[in-house]
Amino acid sequence: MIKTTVHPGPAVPGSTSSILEVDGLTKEFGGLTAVNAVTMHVPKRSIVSVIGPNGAGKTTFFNMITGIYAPTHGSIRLDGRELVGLRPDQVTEAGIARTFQNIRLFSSMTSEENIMVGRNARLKSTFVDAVLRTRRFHESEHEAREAARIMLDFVGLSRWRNEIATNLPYGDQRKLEIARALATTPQLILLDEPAAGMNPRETEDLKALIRRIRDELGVTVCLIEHDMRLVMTLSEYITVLDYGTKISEGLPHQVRNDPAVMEAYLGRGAAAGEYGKEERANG
Amino acid sequence: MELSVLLPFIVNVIVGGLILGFVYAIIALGYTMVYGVLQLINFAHSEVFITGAVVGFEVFRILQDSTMNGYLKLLIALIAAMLVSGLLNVLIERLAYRPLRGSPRLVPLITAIGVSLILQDTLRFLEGLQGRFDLTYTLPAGFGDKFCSTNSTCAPVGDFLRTIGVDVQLKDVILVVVSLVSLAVLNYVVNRTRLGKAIRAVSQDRVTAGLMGIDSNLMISATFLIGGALGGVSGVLFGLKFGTVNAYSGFDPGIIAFTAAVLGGIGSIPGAVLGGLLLGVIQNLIGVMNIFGNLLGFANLSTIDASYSKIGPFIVLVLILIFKPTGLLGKSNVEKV
Amino acid sequence: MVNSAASSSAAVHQPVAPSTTGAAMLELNDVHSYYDHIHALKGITLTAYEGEIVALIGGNGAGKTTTLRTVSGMMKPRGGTLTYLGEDIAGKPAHQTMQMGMSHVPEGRRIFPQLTVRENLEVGAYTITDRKLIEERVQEGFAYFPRLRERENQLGGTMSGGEQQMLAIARALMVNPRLLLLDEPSMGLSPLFVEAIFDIIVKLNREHNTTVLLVEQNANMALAIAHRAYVLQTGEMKLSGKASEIAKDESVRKAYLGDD
Amino acid sequence: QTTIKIASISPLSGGQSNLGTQIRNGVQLAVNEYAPLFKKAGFNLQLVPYDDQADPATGTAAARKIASDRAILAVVGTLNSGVAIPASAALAPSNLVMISPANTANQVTDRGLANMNRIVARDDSQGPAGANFIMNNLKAKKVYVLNDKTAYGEGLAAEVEKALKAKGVTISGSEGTEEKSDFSSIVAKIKLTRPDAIYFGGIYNQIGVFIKQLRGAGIDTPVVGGDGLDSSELPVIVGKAGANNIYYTTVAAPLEALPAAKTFATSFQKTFNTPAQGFGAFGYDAAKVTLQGILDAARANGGKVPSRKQVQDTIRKGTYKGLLSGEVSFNSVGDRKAATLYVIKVKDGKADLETSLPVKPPKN
Amino acid sequence: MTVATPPQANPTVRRPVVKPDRTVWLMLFFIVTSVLLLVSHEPDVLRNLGPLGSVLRNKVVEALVVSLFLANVLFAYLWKAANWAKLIVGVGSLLFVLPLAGQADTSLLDLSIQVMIFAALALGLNIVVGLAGLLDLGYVAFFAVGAYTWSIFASPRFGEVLKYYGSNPGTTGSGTLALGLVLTAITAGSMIYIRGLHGRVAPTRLSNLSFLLAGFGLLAGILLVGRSILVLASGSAAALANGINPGFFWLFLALSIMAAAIVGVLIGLPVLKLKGDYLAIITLGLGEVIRVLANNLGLYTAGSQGITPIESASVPWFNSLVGALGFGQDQYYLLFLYVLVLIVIAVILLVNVRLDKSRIGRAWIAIRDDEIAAQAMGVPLMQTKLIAFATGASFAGVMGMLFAAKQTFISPESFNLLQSITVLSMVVLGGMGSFSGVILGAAVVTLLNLRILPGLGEASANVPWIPQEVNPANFNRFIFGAILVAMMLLRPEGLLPNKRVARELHHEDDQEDESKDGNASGLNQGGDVYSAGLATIKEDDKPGGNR
Ligand SMILES: Nc1ncnc2c1ncn2[C@@H]1O[C@H](COP(=O)(O)OP(=O)(O)OP(=O)(O)O)[C@@H](O)[C@H]1O
Ligand SMILES: Nc1ncnc2c1ncn2[C@@H]1O[C@H](COP(=O)(O)OP(=O)(O)OP(=O)(O)O)[C@@H](O)[C@H]1O
Ligand SMILES: CC(C)C[C@H](N)C(=O)O
Ligand SMILES: [Mg+2]
Ligand SMILES: [Mg+2]
Repeated sequence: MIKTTVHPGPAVPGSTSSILEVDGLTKEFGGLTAVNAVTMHVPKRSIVSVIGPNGAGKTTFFNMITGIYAPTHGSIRLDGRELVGLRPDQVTEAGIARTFQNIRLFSSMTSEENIMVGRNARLKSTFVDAVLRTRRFHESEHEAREAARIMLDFVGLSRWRNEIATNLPYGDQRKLEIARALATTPQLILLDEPAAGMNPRETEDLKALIRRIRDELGVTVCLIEHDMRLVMTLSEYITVLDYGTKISEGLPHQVRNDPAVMEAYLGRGAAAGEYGKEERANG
Repeated sequence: MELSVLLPFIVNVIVGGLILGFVYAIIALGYTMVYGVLQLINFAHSEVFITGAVVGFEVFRILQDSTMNGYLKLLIALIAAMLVSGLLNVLIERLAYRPLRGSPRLVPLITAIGVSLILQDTLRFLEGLQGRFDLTYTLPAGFGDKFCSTNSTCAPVGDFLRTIGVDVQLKDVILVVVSLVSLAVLNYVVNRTRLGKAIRAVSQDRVTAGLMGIDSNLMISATFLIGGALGGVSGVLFGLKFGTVNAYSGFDPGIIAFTAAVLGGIGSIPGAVLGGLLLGVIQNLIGVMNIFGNLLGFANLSTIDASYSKIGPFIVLVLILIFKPTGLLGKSNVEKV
Repeated sequence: MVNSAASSSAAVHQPVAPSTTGAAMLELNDVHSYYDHIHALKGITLTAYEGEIVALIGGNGAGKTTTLRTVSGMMKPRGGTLTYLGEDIAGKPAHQTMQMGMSHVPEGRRIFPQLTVRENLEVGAYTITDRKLIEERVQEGFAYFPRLRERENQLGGTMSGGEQQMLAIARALMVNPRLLLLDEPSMGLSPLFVEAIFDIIVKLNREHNTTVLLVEQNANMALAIAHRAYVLQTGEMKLSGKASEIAKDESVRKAYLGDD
Repeated sequence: QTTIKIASISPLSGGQSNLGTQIRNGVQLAVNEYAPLFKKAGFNLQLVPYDDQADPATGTAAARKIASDRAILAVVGTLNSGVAIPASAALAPSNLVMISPANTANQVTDRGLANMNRIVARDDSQGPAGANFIMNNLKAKKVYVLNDKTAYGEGLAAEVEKALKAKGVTISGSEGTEEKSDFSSIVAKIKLTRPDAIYFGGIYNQIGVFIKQLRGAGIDTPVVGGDGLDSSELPVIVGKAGANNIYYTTVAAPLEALPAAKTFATSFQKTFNTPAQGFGAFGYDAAKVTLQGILDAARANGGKVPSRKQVQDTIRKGTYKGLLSGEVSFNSVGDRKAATLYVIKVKDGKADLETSLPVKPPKN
Repeated sequence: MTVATPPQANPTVRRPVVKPDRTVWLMLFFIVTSVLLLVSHEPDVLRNLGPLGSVLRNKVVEALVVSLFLANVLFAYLWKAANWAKLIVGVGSLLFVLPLAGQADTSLLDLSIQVMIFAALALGLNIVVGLAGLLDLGYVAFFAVGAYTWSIFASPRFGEVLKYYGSNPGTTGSGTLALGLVLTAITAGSMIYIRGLHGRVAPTRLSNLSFLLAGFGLLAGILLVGRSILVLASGSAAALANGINPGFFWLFLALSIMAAAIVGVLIGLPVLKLKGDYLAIITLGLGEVIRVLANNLGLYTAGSQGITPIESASVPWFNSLVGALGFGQDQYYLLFLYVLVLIVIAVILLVNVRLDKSRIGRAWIAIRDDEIAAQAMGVPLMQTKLIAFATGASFAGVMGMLFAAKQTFISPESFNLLQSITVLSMVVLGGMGSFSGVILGAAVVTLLNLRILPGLGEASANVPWIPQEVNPANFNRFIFGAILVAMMLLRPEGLLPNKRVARELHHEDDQEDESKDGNASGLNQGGDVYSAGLATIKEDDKPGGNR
């Protein structure tokens, strides 16, 4: 496999330490190379985006980072620690949390319980503790419940606390997934199309939420989105994939004006400014 | 031991296993069809196919004294068994499974077990009324004969088989032919026809199939009809091959056949056939393991006798599934994460 | 409440104003729908005339999806009347309404994961028996979304989110429906394809006179191509009118279009 | 009028219900026959049938239940030795006598329970009898021994094998199988090893299918079995053509040979609309022993209802004549003192007496 | 034009259902059923009751009385009543009335033990199936393991085994013991080391291989140790002709739990990767494998002949106590087992409840709902499933041992597939995931099989107009099957459904009749009670990491 590294080096000018370093990551499905030697470094406490046309390999890229797919080649390091070969739960324990493109909440649990599961990995109590109801058990339970309360508050879903998760409106389910992921106290959170199914107004709220995740919780955010308004205003750095290959990366305005990106992804008129809004409505 | 004795022995064991395998395969298809569309292990299928065997028995008994051609009798038996088993299967689905659409899947599983128990006692009762319990097939003359052993006008194939000492009987040939024909027909229906595609769509997502204009209840009924009819065929073949059935004799082969379906990959028609054949052969090979143990001088192998042949399939299944978690020819569920 | 049925001023993409004097194709009158005990539709009244694009907008959980599901027969309304082509279809199961010329792109795509792309399309044409016609339509779908042609034999379940969305739309178009129900067709699609989808909707509407009931979060674009629009909120119809007027409405802009 | 009940335990549903029902029916016939006698003695006689589903746990539960019903004075059962062993243990504390019409395993009486009796031979006499027949009459030098992996079949086959080995006969194969339909691998092995005779410890519906396939493969080797083969169904299953060269040991003379048996067979057929088989006759005999014992005990008790202990002791001590299987009396552990083992030969689908030999249990 | 404000969906308000206080009813019911139970088992009293006596003597009535009496406990649990009343009813019925009735009718004790054994099995299987969503059709295997663990040692079998090793020592001696111990220590040590290593760095093929190798080494070491101990101890074969000292009973209570748990892990390791019905059929097969092994390893298990007699613990003070209370000598051990089983099931229930509301319980439900999401939330799949398997197995193991002690005879026939299926039906019938439900399910099915059906057969046996052929005794399976079907059709969520499952039932992939009842319950995908029979990810894209 030829490694085509487009823009190596630190991502955002000025920031030096990367929390996630992905190098030459490749995934082949039979004859199809879904992700092709992608290199990407995510600076600590940044908000970065991965964009690209449908089927470009973005979700697959996330799936490899979180251990759901084993990469064909390449390495993934979180804070210097190699992640390739770890199971998904180990990756989570190492500090990466994620949401899914198709929402995957635990359908028989309430919102609160969903988040408590997210907290599981961080709890100290064991099987024996649970049976004997030791102090450690009670502390753990308290911690989990507390985490759920805080996270529900954080994403603004407190009123849904005891509702079955899958009964929530779509947009709220997305937020709940984020809360659940945050409950694992990650260093890095991967969001796969968090704004899908949200109207522009809700997307605005989401944008604020993502900023707070970084600012208040100090969690690095990496997201996949097709909503360019969100991507361009939120991300500090953008990587663009097409047919599995990185075709561009850089600051939002750089990427937006990159002809390769326009050609492959944004389409006509995209460079003009904010995408999709006025041009049509005002027509 | 000389090769001239050993070779036919091995060949016979394998051929016997293959024939057994065809029986399993065609039973397995009944499970696979229903499993495919409802994700339900239809425990009642073993009784559905035994019902077919019972119908076949009755047809042969009624036609015992008629001078009708033996093949015609067989055809009548097959058709009658297909009809009865097929309709029985549809009826079971209507009464016992359909009201439970949407329940957790274990719920219809338990009803399936319940239906299976009901049918066992019912069959036994019905036959018991006539003073019968074990039903012994009396086949049309010539059916059970050795492959052209008495007749001087032997087909060359028969001669050949005889010289190498293979015990194939006419009914075995019939069994294989009928199985192959049913398999081919089924494969065509499921993969090539509009009906087949609709059934597959229903099996994957009933609601969305509805959005395509497909009546999912109708398709499920059709599936049960086809599965039951296959059960009927397998029942008659089972009776033909082994001679005797009773109300309870479906259970064991039913389990093995379902294992075959799983081994081949649930939902896959060629998989079920492959699984059935494989298990038939393996069962027979394990059954003769002690002979090889004796010949080769492995004491440990010699203790593996016929009583292990029952669990052979499961051990093979474990070994294979460890390496191919979705069976030999099973398609993995490709859920996009 | 604005409730003008007539539509005179057309948006950019719609050269021909549909006739609204003809009979309504779809009429919902005070429809109520439930999920168990959740009262999701609390008396929805809505009309779609032949050849119209009607947009349904509203926030999360407003009941847009539920409305489409009720129309297509995926769920049965517990109250109100539901007429399609002059026939009462309340309680008719989906497979029957589909045979009456409807087509529904459901929320969440719902591709058949174990069927190939081509088989997915063929199943979409279940109500058609003419093999030649089916093949024609498959090619049409491929023309709309070349990616599908590339992946003709890939299993539906392994396609990417956006690719599945394309497939779901192409599948719904296989029958050349009279009434097309679209539930967030642009979801998960890249900007290029979002445009393509809207172009296709307009084209169908223009060339085949297809009536479209369109649910979109991308309300700006939806209102741009729709003739009329309804605004839903927590299961109730809050507003209805010409799309262009709705698009200008201050409260709507604030609540759904993200203007501050 | 006081009610006296006897109970039967046998599998009435499930795969062995055919045999279990035979036992129950045999008992019922005896009860019908004895009801007038009991009436005369001032008792109302009833049978309560229990289903053990051939499962030891179910059988034990049934036994405990029976023990709690004080009107029940005796039990006839069971079909399977595996059920008889725990069931009799559960009945023992309440001195409830049990007469087995079918259980041949040694352990059934070897435990020395006061309440457990049987009217059938033990496997350690049935086994050697079969073995002797194989050596002396069939003159076999090489024998293939099979069993059905149940307590009965495996125990019997082990006895046969022991006896054969002791006499220096070669055992060319010895194995068990639970298979009920497909015997092709075993048939192939037999074809390969060419034994002079085959012994199969098991029950007719399995062995019958085996013999059918054996004959179908062109092997005419004699097949020998135990009381499990004693059924009129056997030749039907094997089929007329192949039903040759089959022998089995049993304690009941062939039904046709006895005038009493003829009456029994007709009334059985008339009452239950199915032909009587060996176990029906055994059930009938066991019930007759039981009922006669109760009557005797009642007489000894001055015409009053006897206690269970009295019934238990009376039966162990008594001698009963005129049964289908001859005279019955028990030794100290409840084995039938002197039984005749008949060797039956099936030829052209007809069962005929081949030889008979007297057998005695090890203790006396 | 009304202005739309951002939607404010309200969570559905759940009105708390006010249950009426039923203390009086509960006590009344308790007294009436207790009296009925006691009276119906006192023949002397019955005789004096005239027609009422003969009604009570009817076997169906009797079975009903027993069932109603047991329902006391259920009502004490379900009804709202004063706590003292619940306590009186619970303790009173289980510790006083039932043993008292058992004195007159020992079969009641047997029945109650059987009910509790099955209840424990159902609770164990409930963890595996109901909580963790792993369909296990071979559950009875663990029951067998527990039963045999005790039976082999507490019966003449042990002497036989020792005798065998005494006469076939091979080259085994004390040297072998030393070798075995060293091998065990080394391999166990390295396994622990490698595991620790895997916690820190990603496993490589080499490290996995060495782990596997060490595993085999460990197995060999343990076998060597076991063998040499047997050979060395063979001298005392004669002394142990009737099995080990029953005093070891208590030790074996722990050992049977461990043995079953270990077998659970061993079976689980290779197969728990599989999903849904693949797992179901494999566990079914492995259950059969264990039964066939028991049938074939004649030296240890006596094969089809079965092991008998099996000892039970004998506690002198308990015996003298119950002796003083007027129980017969032959009832001592049953009564002892009754009390013991009662304690064990109480412990099991406690463990269940505690696990359910804990980290591990949530993890089980999470993997049942969505394996991938659970894993992404940091739930280790294999480990969590293995714990479920081992926990479930250990319940079966301990009850297997008590079962063996109660029966005094066990043979492989008692551990067939039908038993596994019966336990499964108890779980589903009672209400998957609900503890009170599965206990009720166990009680109902056991009562049906051991009381009500036989009672029907008995009651109708001497009714002249019912011919023998259609005597219900001949239709035990039919009736049982019909009841299963009927109950499932009437109450698919189970008798006492778990709230969680009941909720889910209404969000199932039920794509069917919602159009009929105006209820699109089926539109949510996923969330099945056990994971679909299909692997989630293509084989060639194994999840990262090696298990
Ligand atoms: N299991 C698989 N087998 C075969 N092909 C696959 C598989 N998973 C993904 N692909 C293909 O790999 C490519 C990348 O898919 P991926 O889901 O990563 O795209 P994506 O960038 O997330 O697209 P979208 O924006 O549409 O979600 C797609 O063309 C898809 O069809
Ligand atoms: N399958 C379901 N089970 C229970 N409640 C549901 C279900 N689907 C939707 N609901 C509820 O019904 C109401 C209407 O939901 P609907 O999906 O129709 O909204 P929507 O307008 O399509 O929202 P979105 O923009 O999020 O798709 C919401 O309160 C939602 O929580
Ligand atoms: C022949 C069998 C049905 C009974 C056998 N004699 C036994 O003891 O179990
Ligand atoms: Mg994606
Ligand atoms: Mg929606």
